[in-house]
Amino acid sequence: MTANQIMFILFSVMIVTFSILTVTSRKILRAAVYLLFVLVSTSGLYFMLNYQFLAAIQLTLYAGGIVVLIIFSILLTSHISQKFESIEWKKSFFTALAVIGGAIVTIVTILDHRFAASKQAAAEVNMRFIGKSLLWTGFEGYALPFEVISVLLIAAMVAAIVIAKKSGPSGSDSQTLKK
Amino acid sequence: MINFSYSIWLLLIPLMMFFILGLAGHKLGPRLSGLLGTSGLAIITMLSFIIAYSYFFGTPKNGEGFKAIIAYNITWLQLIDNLHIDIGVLLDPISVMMLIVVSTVSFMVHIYSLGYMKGERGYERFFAFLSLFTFSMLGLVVAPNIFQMYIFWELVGISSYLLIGFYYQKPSAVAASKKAFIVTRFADLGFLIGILILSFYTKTFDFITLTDPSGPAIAKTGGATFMGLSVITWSMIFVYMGGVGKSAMFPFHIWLPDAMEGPTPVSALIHAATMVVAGVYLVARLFPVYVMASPQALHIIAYVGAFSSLFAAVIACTQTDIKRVLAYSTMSQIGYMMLALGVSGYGGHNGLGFMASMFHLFTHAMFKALLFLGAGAIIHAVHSNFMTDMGGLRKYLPITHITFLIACLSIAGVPLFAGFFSKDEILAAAFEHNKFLFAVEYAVAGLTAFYMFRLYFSIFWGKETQYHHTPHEAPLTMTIPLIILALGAALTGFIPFNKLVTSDGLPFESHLDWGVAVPSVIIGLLGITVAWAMYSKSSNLPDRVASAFRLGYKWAYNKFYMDELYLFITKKIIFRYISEPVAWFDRHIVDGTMNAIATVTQVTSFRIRKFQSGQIQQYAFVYISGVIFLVILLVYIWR
Amino acid sequence: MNTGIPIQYFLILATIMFFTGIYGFLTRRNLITILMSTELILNSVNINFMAFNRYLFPHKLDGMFFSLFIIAVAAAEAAVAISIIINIYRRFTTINVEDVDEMKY
Amino acid sequence: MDILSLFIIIPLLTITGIILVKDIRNVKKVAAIGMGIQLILAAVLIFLYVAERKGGNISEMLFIKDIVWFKSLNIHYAVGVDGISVAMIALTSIVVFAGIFASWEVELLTKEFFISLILLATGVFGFFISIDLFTLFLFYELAVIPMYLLIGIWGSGPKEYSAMKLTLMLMGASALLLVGILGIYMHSAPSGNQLTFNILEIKQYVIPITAQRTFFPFTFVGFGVLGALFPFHTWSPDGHSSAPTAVSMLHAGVLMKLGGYGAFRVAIYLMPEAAKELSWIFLILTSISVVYGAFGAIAQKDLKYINAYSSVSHCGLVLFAILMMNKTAMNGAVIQMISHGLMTALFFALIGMIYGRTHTRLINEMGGLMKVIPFLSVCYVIAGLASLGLPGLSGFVAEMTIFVGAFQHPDLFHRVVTIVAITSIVITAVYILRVIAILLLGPVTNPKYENFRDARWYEKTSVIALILPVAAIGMAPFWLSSTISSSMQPIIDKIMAINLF
Amino acid sequence: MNLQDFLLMRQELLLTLAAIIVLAAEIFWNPAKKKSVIFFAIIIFSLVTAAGMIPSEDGYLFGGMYISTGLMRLMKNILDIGVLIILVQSYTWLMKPENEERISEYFILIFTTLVGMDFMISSGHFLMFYLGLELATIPVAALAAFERYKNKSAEAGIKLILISSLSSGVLLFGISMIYGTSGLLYFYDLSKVFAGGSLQILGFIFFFAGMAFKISIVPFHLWTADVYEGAPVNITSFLSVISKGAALFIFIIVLYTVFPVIIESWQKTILVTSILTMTIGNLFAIRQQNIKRFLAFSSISQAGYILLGIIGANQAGMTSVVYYMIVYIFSNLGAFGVITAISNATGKENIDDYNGLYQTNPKLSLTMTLALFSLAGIPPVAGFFGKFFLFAAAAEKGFYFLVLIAVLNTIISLYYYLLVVKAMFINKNENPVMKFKSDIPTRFGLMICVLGIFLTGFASIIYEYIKNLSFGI
Repeated sequence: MTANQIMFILFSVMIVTFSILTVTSRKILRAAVYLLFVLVSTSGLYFMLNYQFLAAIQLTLYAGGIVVLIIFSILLTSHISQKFESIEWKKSFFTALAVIGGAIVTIVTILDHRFAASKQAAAEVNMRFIGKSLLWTGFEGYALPFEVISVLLIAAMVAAIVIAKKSGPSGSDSQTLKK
Repeated sequence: MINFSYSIWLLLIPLMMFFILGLAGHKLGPRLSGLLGTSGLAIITMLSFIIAYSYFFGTPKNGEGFKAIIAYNITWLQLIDNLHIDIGVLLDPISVMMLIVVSTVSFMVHIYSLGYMKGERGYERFFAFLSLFTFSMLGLVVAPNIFQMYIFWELVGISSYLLIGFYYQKPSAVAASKKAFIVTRFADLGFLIGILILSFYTKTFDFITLTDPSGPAIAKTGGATFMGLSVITWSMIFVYMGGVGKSAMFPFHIWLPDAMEGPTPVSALIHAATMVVAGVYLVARLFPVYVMASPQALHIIAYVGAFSSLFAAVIACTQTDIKRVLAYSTMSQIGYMMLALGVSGYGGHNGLGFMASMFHLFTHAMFKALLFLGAGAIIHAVHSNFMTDMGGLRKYLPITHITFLIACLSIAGVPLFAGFFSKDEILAAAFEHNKFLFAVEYAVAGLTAFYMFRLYFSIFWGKETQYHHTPHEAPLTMTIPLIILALGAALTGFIPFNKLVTSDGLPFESHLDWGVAVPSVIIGLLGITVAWAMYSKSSNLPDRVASAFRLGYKWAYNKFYMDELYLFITKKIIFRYISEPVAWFDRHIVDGTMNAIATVTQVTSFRIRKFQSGQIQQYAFVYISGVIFLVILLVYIWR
Repeated sequence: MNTGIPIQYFLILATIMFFTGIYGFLTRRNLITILMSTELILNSVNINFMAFNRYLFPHKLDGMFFSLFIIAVAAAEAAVAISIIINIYRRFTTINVEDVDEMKY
Repeated sequence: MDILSLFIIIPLLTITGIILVKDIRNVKKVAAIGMGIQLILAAVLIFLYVAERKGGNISEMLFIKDIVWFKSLNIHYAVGVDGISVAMIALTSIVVFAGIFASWEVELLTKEFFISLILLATGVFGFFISIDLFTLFLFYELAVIPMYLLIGIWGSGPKEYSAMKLTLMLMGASALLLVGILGIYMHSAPSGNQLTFNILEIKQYVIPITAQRTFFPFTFVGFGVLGALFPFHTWSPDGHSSAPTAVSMLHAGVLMKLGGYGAFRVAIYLMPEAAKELSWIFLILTSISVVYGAFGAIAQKDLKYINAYSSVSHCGLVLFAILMMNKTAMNGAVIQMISHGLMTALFFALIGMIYGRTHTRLINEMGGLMKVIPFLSVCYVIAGLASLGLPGLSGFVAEMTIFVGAFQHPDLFHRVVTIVAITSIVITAVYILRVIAILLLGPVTNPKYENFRDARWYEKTSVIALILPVAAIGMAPFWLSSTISSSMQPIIDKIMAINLF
Repeated sequence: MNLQDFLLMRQELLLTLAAIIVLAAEIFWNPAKKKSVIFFAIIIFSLVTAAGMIPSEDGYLFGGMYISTGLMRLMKNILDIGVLIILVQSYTWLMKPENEERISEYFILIFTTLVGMDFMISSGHFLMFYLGLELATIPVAALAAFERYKNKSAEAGIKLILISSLSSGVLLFGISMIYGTSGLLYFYDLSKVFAGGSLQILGFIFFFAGMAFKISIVPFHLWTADVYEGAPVNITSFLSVISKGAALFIFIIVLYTVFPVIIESWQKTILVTSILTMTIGNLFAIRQQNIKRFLAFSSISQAGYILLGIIGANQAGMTSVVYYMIVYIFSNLGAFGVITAISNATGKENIDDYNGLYQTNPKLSLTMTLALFSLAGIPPVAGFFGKFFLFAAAAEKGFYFLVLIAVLNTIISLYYYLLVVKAMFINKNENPVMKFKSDIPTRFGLMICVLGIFLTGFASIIYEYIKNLSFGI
């Protein structure tokens, strides 16, 4: 067993375990922490695959940004100590059945496929190349998506503000408490 | 050759009269309408006589007998290249004879009605309908093809319907008219099917082609068969079914007695003299086909005729409504004519039955119209139809009495009166062909004499009845037709029918067969004597006789329960067991299915509403299941 | 590939993660945990892209860029979702998903 | 402007006129004038048609106007008429004209009523002049849909149920028809050639037999439902009984004819092989229709129900005759359409007028009307007599043509079903006379009836407009028959060309 | 970037610019005159719409990531017109005091959403497609939750965003498989190397599910009714018309250009799902009481019909789909316009409330009737033509069975459309919607819809124009 294989097993066990814990844990904050573990382990996989840039992004944006956002919102909306009621066995059973069925079908299909390994040399993944690609407007350049995502982020920001901002004087905060 | 094309006016004049009187009658007023109608008929009668004269005496014969002449013909409706409905005028001995009968009787009835119907509501309407009837009947008579005959056949049916139901506010009249139309319509169904079968095999409607011995109808006899009879025979049986209906033969006779609900002149015209003999005329018209291509059908005709005549005569003996007695008598006499046709052969002396039938048709028209008109005069005088309300009327109604007596003598076959000659020819023809039927007819002859004189004695003799107001003789407009018809009833027996109206158009020699005539006269006289004994004075003899044959009398009095049988079939079977179930089936099964489709949709819609539970996770579950399902379906099952 | 790990392993891992995320989505009661489940789903997709890119098409960076953008979109999506969730909390005073079913049938 | 398009334009102009009229009372006058012009136009069309034929023009359709509409699908606005269409157009104009006068007393939402009614008429006119399957179908649906509002708003009884049922069943039929038409279109030319919706072009090509087998039932049933084919006729009794007078008239008089017309113009004409193969099924169904409708009518108590079932019977005869696929029977079918259209419209008009006076349609509650309203009663009798096939009125001509034609069919089965169908003439007589006896004759049952007024002028106009052609056809059928017959020739040629017999 | 390139991308660029201008206006405008932003934004948007109509050449940018063809520009123009109508119809609603605080946000979100759709339509690469899709979805969720003070609105927002994130996860999983089996993400290149193995089909189905969510194809539709009911009426019409239309359009483009190899698979998929979609949509629509919910299910079944145009994979199919979208936009916006007007005037949204509407508001009733008839496919209005062409396209490839199912479904749909018509014309009501006069923008919007409903059908030029731009496999 090579070091790579050991690493892979380690990460994958972590990912699977914490994923399952994320979706089953009965304490919400713990779930968030498990999610963090999953995301961190995933970034480990990226490192393993030699995509350091993305791994870094994963760590900062995903693990750092989104999880923190989630934890904030948990704090806003939930009691930390609150434990969820356990799920109806029927619901979890049927869901598990469907999900496991789906997973099996998908995995079987994947295993059925013969992937042809690339014979071409791997491109070097460095910041220079990434930066160039992101600003390149020609074939295989990502300038346009880059611009579009900025619009998307602005829109999301506006959207979040529209929903979340307190109403002004003429708004209907008076109605807020009325359910 | 004489040009007969003017004969189309025979049809046009009454049609015009119908429209004028029907559309503008209420503007013209009763008096003018009546006169207009009657004068129209006068012209027609004149035309008929002219035509008859020139046909029988104006055409050169050259030993070939009378030929059928197509006097007028236009295509009315083209159906197939070789099948088309024409409207035209065919003149041959029987149609010309019928023209005389129809126009004369109709004319008489018109004149009679001027007086009889005076003051009735709907006087104009009455004359309009009479014109319609005359038009239809003449059209039927002169029809050169079987389809025209069918058309006018239907038209006389509707005229009959309208005239029977003339007193439309009287429920019994309404019911009777309806019954008459539907029963004959049912028979006409057979007629139509017969026509269709006939035309399918012969590709023609034309009478001349049909009756041509070398034509398709007769020469093709050996063709297709069905149940042992040739298709032509079947078609002729079906055609005869129409005749049975219109001529009130058993078992379609039930409408005729009820039809007496109509005004009496109508009974005289339609239900005695003209329309009801249409069946006889139809058979006579197609006689060569019957004789040569379908003898079996002819047998049926003979037996149906004989049975009907006996059956009706028996019933007639028990009825008390004078018009009903006359109606059954009519049925009986038509049975005679049918029988005569049924036992007749073709050509020369073999065709004696044919000639006798036509002869009897002619004389019967005279005396039966006379009887009905006489009865009308009586009813007019006493305001009752029942002979129990009458008696001793000879003092009050002398002219009616005499004319009525002449008619009775004539129908009873007393020598020298018209009925004697014609009936004797029939008996002679029957004697030659079928002894059994001959015996039946002898019995009928006796019964006829009995019930006619039962009628006569009960009305004019018998007990002295008290009337609300003294009966008085009818006005001139009514008595003149009586007198004219009485002349006819007395004298027409001397017309040499064997020279004029024969099965093949050629004259033949025939003599009175005394061997047949004498016994029949004796039987007739016997009947008269019995009637005289029972009814000339008021006595309890009739009741005693009736109770002696209680069961038979009861059955005969109730017309052998034929009406009840029909009622059962129509009300119970058709209405209760067919129509109502059909209506129910339609509402609940057929329509129910359609509604059920709608209901099932609604119910399904309600049942599946749980899918839309409002739960996001349930939505997502369906979503994921959908994906997995599609993957399994498309990747693994259905490739 | 050089590491001695067949690509299928990555794919299986990603698939398991994907369906685990779906399981979470379908069963968790709290809206925020549902949101967390969607992050798992997206993450699994990223693993797919990265593995494919590295193993099969290493001469280009399509997969990597795709993942990059997925992460950005996920952030935006999470932001909006969380703002709506907070609004839900204001309106319903709960973020239990089963209580958010005013509209149905 | 070609004369045929005027048949669509004039109703549309009339509708515009109605919308623009300020005074509600003038609405009906505008409608009457518009439809009067339409009637005159129909007369002009007949005249032009006859003149053209006299002039030796032997093309199948006359006055063809063909405008490309949707080029890529080869959809055209194509109109043209042969003798049959001309006859149907004349029928429609008469019935619509009479219908306007029959609804003279509509009070509720007068404007909307006449707009819907004329819209309906527009659809019918368009249908009859179309020779393009697409426009044909368009006008067909256009004719059906105003019915919903007409019955739903101005009807009586369970009007909402009836209106919905009628609309859904008829649109269901048009759904089948749509499949049929698309099927025809997709097989309308040899592969590689431009597909076409034009009937005249499709008929020159023999649609492959397998396609015919699939699409003939769709097309025939699609049209058949409108022609009250058993067992899809149940919209008819409910629909008719709930509909206002003029709508019943138009519907039974004209709209049901769309079914028969379409059945032979599209189903039989374009797919004769399949028609021949499958005709036995539909012959059985139609002969059931004929007899069953008649029996059904006997047991009814509501005047409109009686007439609706009678229509089922008579329209069944139309489809029956069409399926015989010979010239005479199909001739008869067309005459029957016209005849039934006129007399059933007459019936419904009279029923509406009687209902307007007695406020009931149950025959058992009425009696002796002949004495109090003689004009209407006599007209009712005439309608009845026409219906039971009295010679001298149109019904007889139609029925006899059908029966004689059908009975000439060389196949025994066809002759047997013909005999089954013929029995209907007796049953018809039974229910017609039953109604006349109960309703019109006998003593006056209700003293209130003595105060009734006989027909008003507009009622008379309506009724006479219908009776005249009934009598005219009945007495002089030759010109109509020969016009139809010569127009039937191309259809017969097509049937003969494939060697059916 | 030269003028040529600008012309190619003008719709997206100008829209983005418009969004930024409105954003600037929000910041710099005098707070007292906030309401005039409405007119300002609408005018800007109409200018953008007009600019979209300028003819230009076909072409591509960014190495094929952005494609612009005549059909795409046409589709964008159609969407622009639709949005313009919606904006006009929103006028009354925006003028309400509780909304006037957020007028400019409303426009920004609408504009950015539209930018997303435009990019999605013009995408030549799965990444662009994905970004466009998300851009077209995320702001809409916020719009659905726009009425913060309403429970239903919030619920609509959360349902939309959660299901959409799930579905984008599924979609991405599918795209990853497509990428993994082909190594390409450009549409044009992909179509040449696509082979059609099991995994590719699996990838396609995951992708399909992600799209189906947007189009609300059964069984991926369940969010639709709830979101439609909860969202503000304008957003409902936006979702049902614009959002769905854009997704359908790109769906057909992707199917035709990327997946021609596995045509049999996707035809089967569409066969199954379209039958389900039509039938389930109709069955649910029958028993709805809320008119928005009712139109939600009706729009689901409409999507089912549109799938018939796609399944044939022929030029006629694409033409008929685009054509039907035009028809559908006018019809549905007509219906929603009436609903908006009544909702704004009275707050009533139940079908029962429409009883006797004709007595009080005949013009609104007539508009509604026309719109519903058009949706039901009744001549002479445009819906008839649209449906006919859709069915003809399916029939051309022999899908007669599907056509039969579809036409039978139109009968069910006719039934429930007639229920509304019946409510308006026939049913009696003690307490009908009072007589009111709608304001000019509303009337203007409805007028455009009515004109569109009539003219789109008769004017064959529209159909022929689309036909020239369309293509099949």
